[in-house]
Amino acid sequence: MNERLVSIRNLKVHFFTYDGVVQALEDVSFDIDRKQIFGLVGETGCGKTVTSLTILRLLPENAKILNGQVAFKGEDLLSKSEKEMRRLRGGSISMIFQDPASSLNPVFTVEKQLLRVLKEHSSADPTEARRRVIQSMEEVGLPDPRRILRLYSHELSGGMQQRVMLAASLLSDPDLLIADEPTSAIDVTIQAQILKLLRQLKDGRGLSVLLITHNMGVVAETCDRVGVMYAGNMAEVGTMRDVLKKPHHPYVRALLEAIPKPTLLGKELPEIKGTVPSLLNPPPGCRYHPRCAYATEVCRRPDASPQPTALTNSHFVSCYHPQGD
Amino acid sequence: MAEHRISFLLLRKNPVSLFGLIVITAFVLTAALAPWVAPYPEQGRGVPNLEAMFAPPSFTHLFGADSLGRDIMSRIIMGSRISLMISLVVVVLAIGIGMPLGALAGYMGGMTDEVVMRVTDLFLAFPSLLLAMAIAAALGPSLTNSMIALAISWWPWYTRLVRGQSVSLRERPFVEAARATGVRDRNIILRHILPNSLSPVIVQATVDIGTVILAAASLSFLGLGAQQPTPEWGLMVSSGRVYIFEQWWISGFPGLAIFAVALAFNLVGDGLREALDPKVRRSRRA
Amino acid sequence: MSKSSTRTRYILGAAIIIIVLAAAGGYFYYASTVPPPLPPQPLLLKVVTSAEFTTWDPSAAYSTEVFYMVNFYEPLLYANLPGSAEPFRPALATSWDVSPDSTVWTFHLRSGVKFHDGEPFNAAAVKYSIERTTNLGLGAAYLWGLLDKIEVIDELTVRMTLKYSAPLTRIASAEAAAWIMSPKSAEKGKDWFEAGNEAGTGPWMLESYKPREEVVLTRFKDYWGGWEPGQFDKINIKIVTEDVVERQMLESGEVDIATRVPIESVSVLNQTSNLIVYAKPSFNNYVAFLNTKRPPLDNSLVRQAIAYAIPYEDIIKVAAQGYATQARGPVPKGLWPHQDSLFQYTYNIEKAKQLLVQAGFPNGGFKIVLTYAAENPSEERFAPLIKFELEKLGIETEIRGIPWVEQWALAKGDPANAQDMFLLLWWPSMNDGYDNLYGMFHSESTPFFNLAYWYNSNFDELIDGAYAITATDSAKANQMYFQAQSLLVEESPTIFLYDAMSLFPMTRAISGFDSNPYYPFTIFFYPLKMASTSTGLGQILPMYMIPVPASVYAMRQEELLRAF
Amino acid sequence: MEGMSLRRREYFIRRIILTVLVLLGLTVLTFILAWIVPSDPAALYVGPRARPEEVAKARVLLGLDKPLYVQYFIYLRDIFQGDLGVSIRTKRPVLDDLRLNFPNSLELIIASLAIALIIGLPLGIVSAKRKDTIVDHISRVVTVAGVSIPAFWLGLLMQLLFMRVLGILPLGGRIDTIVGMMYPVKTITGLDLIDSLLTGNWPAFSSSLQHIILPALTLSAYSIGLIARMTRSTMLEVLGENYIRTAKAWGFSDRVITYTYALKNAIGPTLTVVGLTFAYLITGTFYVETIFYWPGIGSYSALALLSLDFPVIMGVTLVLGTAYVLINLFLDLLQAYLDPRVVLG
Repeated sequence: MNERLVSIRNLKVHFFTYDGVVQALEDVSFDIDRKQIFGLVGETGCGKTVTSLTILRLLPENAKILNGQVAFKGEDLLSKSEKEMRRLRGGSISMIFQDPASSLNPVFTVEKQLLRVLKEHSSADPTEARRRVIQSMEEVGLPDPRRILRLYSHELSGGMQQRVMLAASLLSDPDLLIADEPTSAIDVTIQAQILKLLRQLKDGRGLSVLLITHNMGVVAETCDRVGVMYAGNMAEVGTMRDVLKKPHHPYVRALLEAIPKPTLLGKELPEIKGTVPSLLNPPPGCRYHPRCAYATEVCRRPDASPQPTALTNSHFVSCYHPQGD
Repeated sequence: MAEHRISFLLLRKNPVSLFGLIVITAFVLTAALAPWVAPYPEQGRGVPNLEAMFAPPSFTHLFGADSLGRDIMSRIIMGSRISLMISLVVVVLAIGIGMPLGALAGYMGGMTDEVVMRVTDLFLAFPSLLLAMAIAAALGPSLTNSMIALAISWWPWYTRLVRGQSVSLRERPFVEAARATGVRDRNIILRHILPNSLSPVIVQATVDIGTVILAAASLSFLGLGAQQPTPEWGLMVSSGRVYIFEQWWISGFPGLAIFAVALAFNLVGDGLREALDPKVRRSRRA
Repeated sequence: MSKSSTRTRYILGAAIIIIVLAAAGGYFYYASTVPPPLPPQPLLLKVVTSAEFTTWDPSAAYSTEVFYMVNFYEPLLYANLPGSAEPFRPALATSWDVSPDSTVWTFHLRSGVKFHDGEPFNAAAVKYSIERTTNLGLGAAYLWGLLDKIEVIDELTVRMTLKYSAPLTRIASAEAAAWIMSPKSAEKGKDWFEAGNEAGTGPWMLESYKPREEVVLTRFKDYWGGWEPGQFDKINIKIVTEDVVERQMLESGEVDIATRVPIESVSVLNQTSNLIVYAKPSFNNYVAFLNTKRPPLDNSLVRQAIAYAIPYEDIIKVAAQGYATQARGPVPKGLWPHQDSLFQYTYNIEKAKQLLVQAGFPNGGFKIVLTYAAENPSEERFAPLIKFELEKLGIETEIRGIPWVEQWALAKGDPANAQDMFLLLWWPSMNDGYDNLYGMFHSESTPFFNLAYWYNSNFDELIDGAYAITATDSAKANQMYFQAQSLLVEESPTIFLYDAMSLFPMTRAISGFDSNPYYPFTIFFYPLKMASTSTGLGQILPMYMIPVPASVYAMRQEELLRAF
Repeated sequence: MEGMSLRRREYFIRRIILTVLVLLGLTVLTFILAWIVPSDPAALYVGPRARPEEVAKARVLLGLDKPLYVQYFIYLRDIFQGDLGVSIRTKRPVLDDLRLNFPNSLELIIASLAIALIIGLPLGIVSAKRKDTIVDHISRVVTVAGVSIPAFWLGLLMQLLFMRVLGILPLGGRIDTIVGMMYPVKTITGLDLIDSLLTGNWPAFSSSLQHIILPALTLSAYSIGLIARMTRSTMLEVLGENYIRTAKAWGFSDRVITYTYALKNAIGPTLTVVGLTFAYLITGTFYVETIFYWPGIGSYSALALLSLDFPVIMGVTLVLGTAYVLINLFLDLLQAYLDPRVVLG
């Protein structure tokens, strides 16, 4: 049953800073189904992390959600109370981060931190809680959990720290796991193990994962569906095969061409001219138009940023001149 | 220098530091124009006026008169010149000694760094005001000696500050580049290291001027600083202490002046520190 | 978070609450209930002073500790108030007779007197005490320089032979170096005394001593003078360094007697219903030595000009709030040989300017250094007055307030680089003005107290001669003293500022108080009585205090003199 | 806890050696100070009315004729034997005076530090949590005011207000004269408040309490400012860390995040601030004890400064300096012990 778990519609988020208003997200929409790994891809600063934090409503004080809704299991998270949101966080939605070393509290042992999660979300007595913690640690492949429990985070390797984070997030059997660049801070050999682990959890537990990354290789290897973002816009959404094999959005196509492939050996690497626009005063209409070879007058109109148009029932692109066959 | 324009902007936005800025300007102006601003400059300097002995605050003497009938407001105004002079001399001396030492230690590293920093640690491992008191007492109580004492116990703060700066600056590419192109160490320190460690020094100096005024007043209160009849604020509070119950204004107003000026410098220093701290600039409230 | 840390947090919280409750409970318990009435309490006198012990040895005591010593120890005889019929009254000696040439003095001692350590008082004790003082040669021992030998005639008679004729009664009744101590205790040596012990015959014994905090005296039961009802049983003396604090303790009722209050508060204290400040004449006087060894002050015309430029009235008003009279020569009024008809400089800035013109300094144009003792609040108050008056003559004055030890050390150095003007508070250590004239103006090999460095042989012969014949031919002595002091005023090596009064603030409830200028910086507690027993010990004094009206007005001199 | 890991013990030893070096440096500093004193120590030692030959005798006795470095070693040997010289004013060994006055100052400093912590810590935490709100601005002005107010002036105002105008608190001193006489406090720890509490001597306890409130409040003003400011900046830093974001992502309640998760991280830097406040508490006693005539080391030293009683000035500088250095050493070691991360210096 592939029914919808998360559906995000026309999300608009702005940040108010001394330097001016950063228009971080503009009209972002996409869905995540159960038992599915959805990859959210884009260059740094395109709004991937802001989107994830908006789902969990963990945005800093100077951010404001101006528009859009975030439906999770049919309920709109944006209208929930802080108390309800707190029960969700670490409950049915949990999150792991990029740099595991600094994401664990340095002055508490692993045991104290994991038991704390359970204490917040369940009324299990100490022995029951300890059992579930050890079980969860074993599930994420941590060797000799009892020894690790007594250690502090600085006494663990990067990979082990990330596994502890994973163990913590699985404690209360979440439906959705948000993973914000989980492997970028870890060396490559461990990276593959973590990604394999995510896939096992998806199949084993029916867990949905929102995987945020800037690495197309990780997407190809792990994700079922993909959404490519550019400067706060959702350029293209579709199955992994749709987007990677048959990209229609000019930016996505240029992005995929720029990835060094064996076939390009010896040739000059193609690149996208121009730079990522500053979000303090982004270009009107489609934000890619200044760098887009196919940009026309309509792309520049301020009030009409391109809406997602369906290429197939699962492949959408937000562009007035989609390319490809 | 866009950075300083922004910090000034931030300073203006933060109302509390703005208040500090206004008080400081008033203080500096009063000090500069003291003889012309003071209603009775002669009494400010110390000439007694026995008719007005212990006169309470009134229109002729806004802050009242002291035990020799001298107008306290004029004494405070003339005293502002002394307080400003003390704090500027001490801070400039402290920077003059501390900054080059710090830059040298930070940049050179190795033995010089070890020696300079151990001596600095020795001074800093020790309440600086206690050291100042001991030196002032040893040299003999006078205004100049208290300034020397304060400068001797203040320079280590700048050495440590600038050393930290220059250690981090040393690795920066533009310094590496300068060294690579054969620029002599001395010039690197003068033209690169020192100017770049200026902004934290400015913040520290702003706060320090307030603290030095407080410290100098404390020394005078204990009789180690200015001598009669100099209108030094600490001395005025101390000599008014005997009359605190009947004639509270003799100690009251000079103490208020010390408090206001020290508060102003601390507020502006705080505002500057916050303004120059990059993390703060981005996360203002919605 | 494991269970243990939350448990510790609860325990910590509970502990804090308990302590706060205990403190609050204690406060309310104390404030609400007056403790059960105790058995009839001893009559306690509460005193506050800044006097501390620099030494406990009666032979060496010469500084602030005399405040306590006069109550522990007794001399052979006491000097009466100036101008009273009999100059002296018996103490440990009942009577004394002197040979015609006043070189041999015989004292008949009082019988039945005991020391605090139980030993009997006798001639041997007198001989032992005086010889111990002269041998140690500390403090005021130099007074006994004229003693040739001392013999015990019998149990209660002692004879002293002098090297030359002199009024020995004045020395035997001096404030210091004339006390008689118990030989048995004194044998234990100086360290025994310095550990905080006394062995006198006086009306008060030491009960307890906390350095820098508190001295408690209690009655010496078998004191030869006996005790009357109403006299005190115990005296608690608090030591405090600040005069403003002494005043507040007096006002808040924490003490009955204070010794030093800020001069400006005297008028306010006099207005409070339960307090009074007695102003008694004293032999303390303020002088300003001029450095006669350093130009331009080596020129007597310049010195006279300065003498005319001194604002005597203003100084008295600022430094003594009127509780003083302008000095007439170095010997204060009431002390022999004070000269009523001696010339007295007055403030006359025009005459000062003329004198400077004559002296060759038409508009001054030179700088002088003035030093005063930082501990002396009066000098600190009037020093600026001198500075700004001399400024009118074009003389620039640098004021330096330094501790007495330093001020004196500087002055005793080489006059060439010593100070120009030296402010000094002087008081005689002997009941004879000769001590002032000799101490301050007699020629000296190395500077000691003649800090004008003014050496005049004619002046020396006049005063030494007069002193020798004081006992035999006082009229001639007085005439010689007049000549000597006129010479002083003419040459004006020193400016005579004012004779200060001693101030004794206390509650009106105390009766029997009197102060004798021959015994400065002391209070004899024996004659005191508490008129009404309202502030007896039994009742705890409420901690609040009646707020005194803040109005202050300048006191005219006549009104002040009426105050005591 | 399994034995200290080697690296941490190494850190402790290095830290202790450094402290010993600093203390030696301190003795050199005080020795130099004693040396540049203008007046001649021998003359001072013998007293004002001494004759020149007595001064010469004292000069030899004090070893002032020997070369400088020998004098320094004599000075060092004396210190180890507890001989800090004799006070010119009180004629008693400096160490005895200090030992006599020390408990009173200690009690005042502990009371002030307690007040500073009780007021400073929450102020810092609250203003960090509610950054840039009205609460933050007010508390910032209060803390900066605390740091800028001259302690001696504040003391006078306190006396004027509470003693003269309201008349509800005593002027100063340790305890009320009569209560002190009738209900003497049996010394156990030397701290009157605690001794009277332990012996259930209520009148003495409440009188001591009444007498300590004003001086402790005056002395704590600076520390309140310092602790509040430092706690605020430390908390701000900690609240910005990633593990706090993780805690939020795992749904921890605000109270847990602030008071357990974040606070334990802030303990370390706060301890160093407490060490720093001791510097101001120690020098602060000089004025506060003088104004409230509190018989502690502060008033004793202030008097010594006024009367240029050099043996005392040098002795006090040495003793208070050493106390300050040792307190900071203790706090550093405590911090290293508490913080598992600390492996290196």
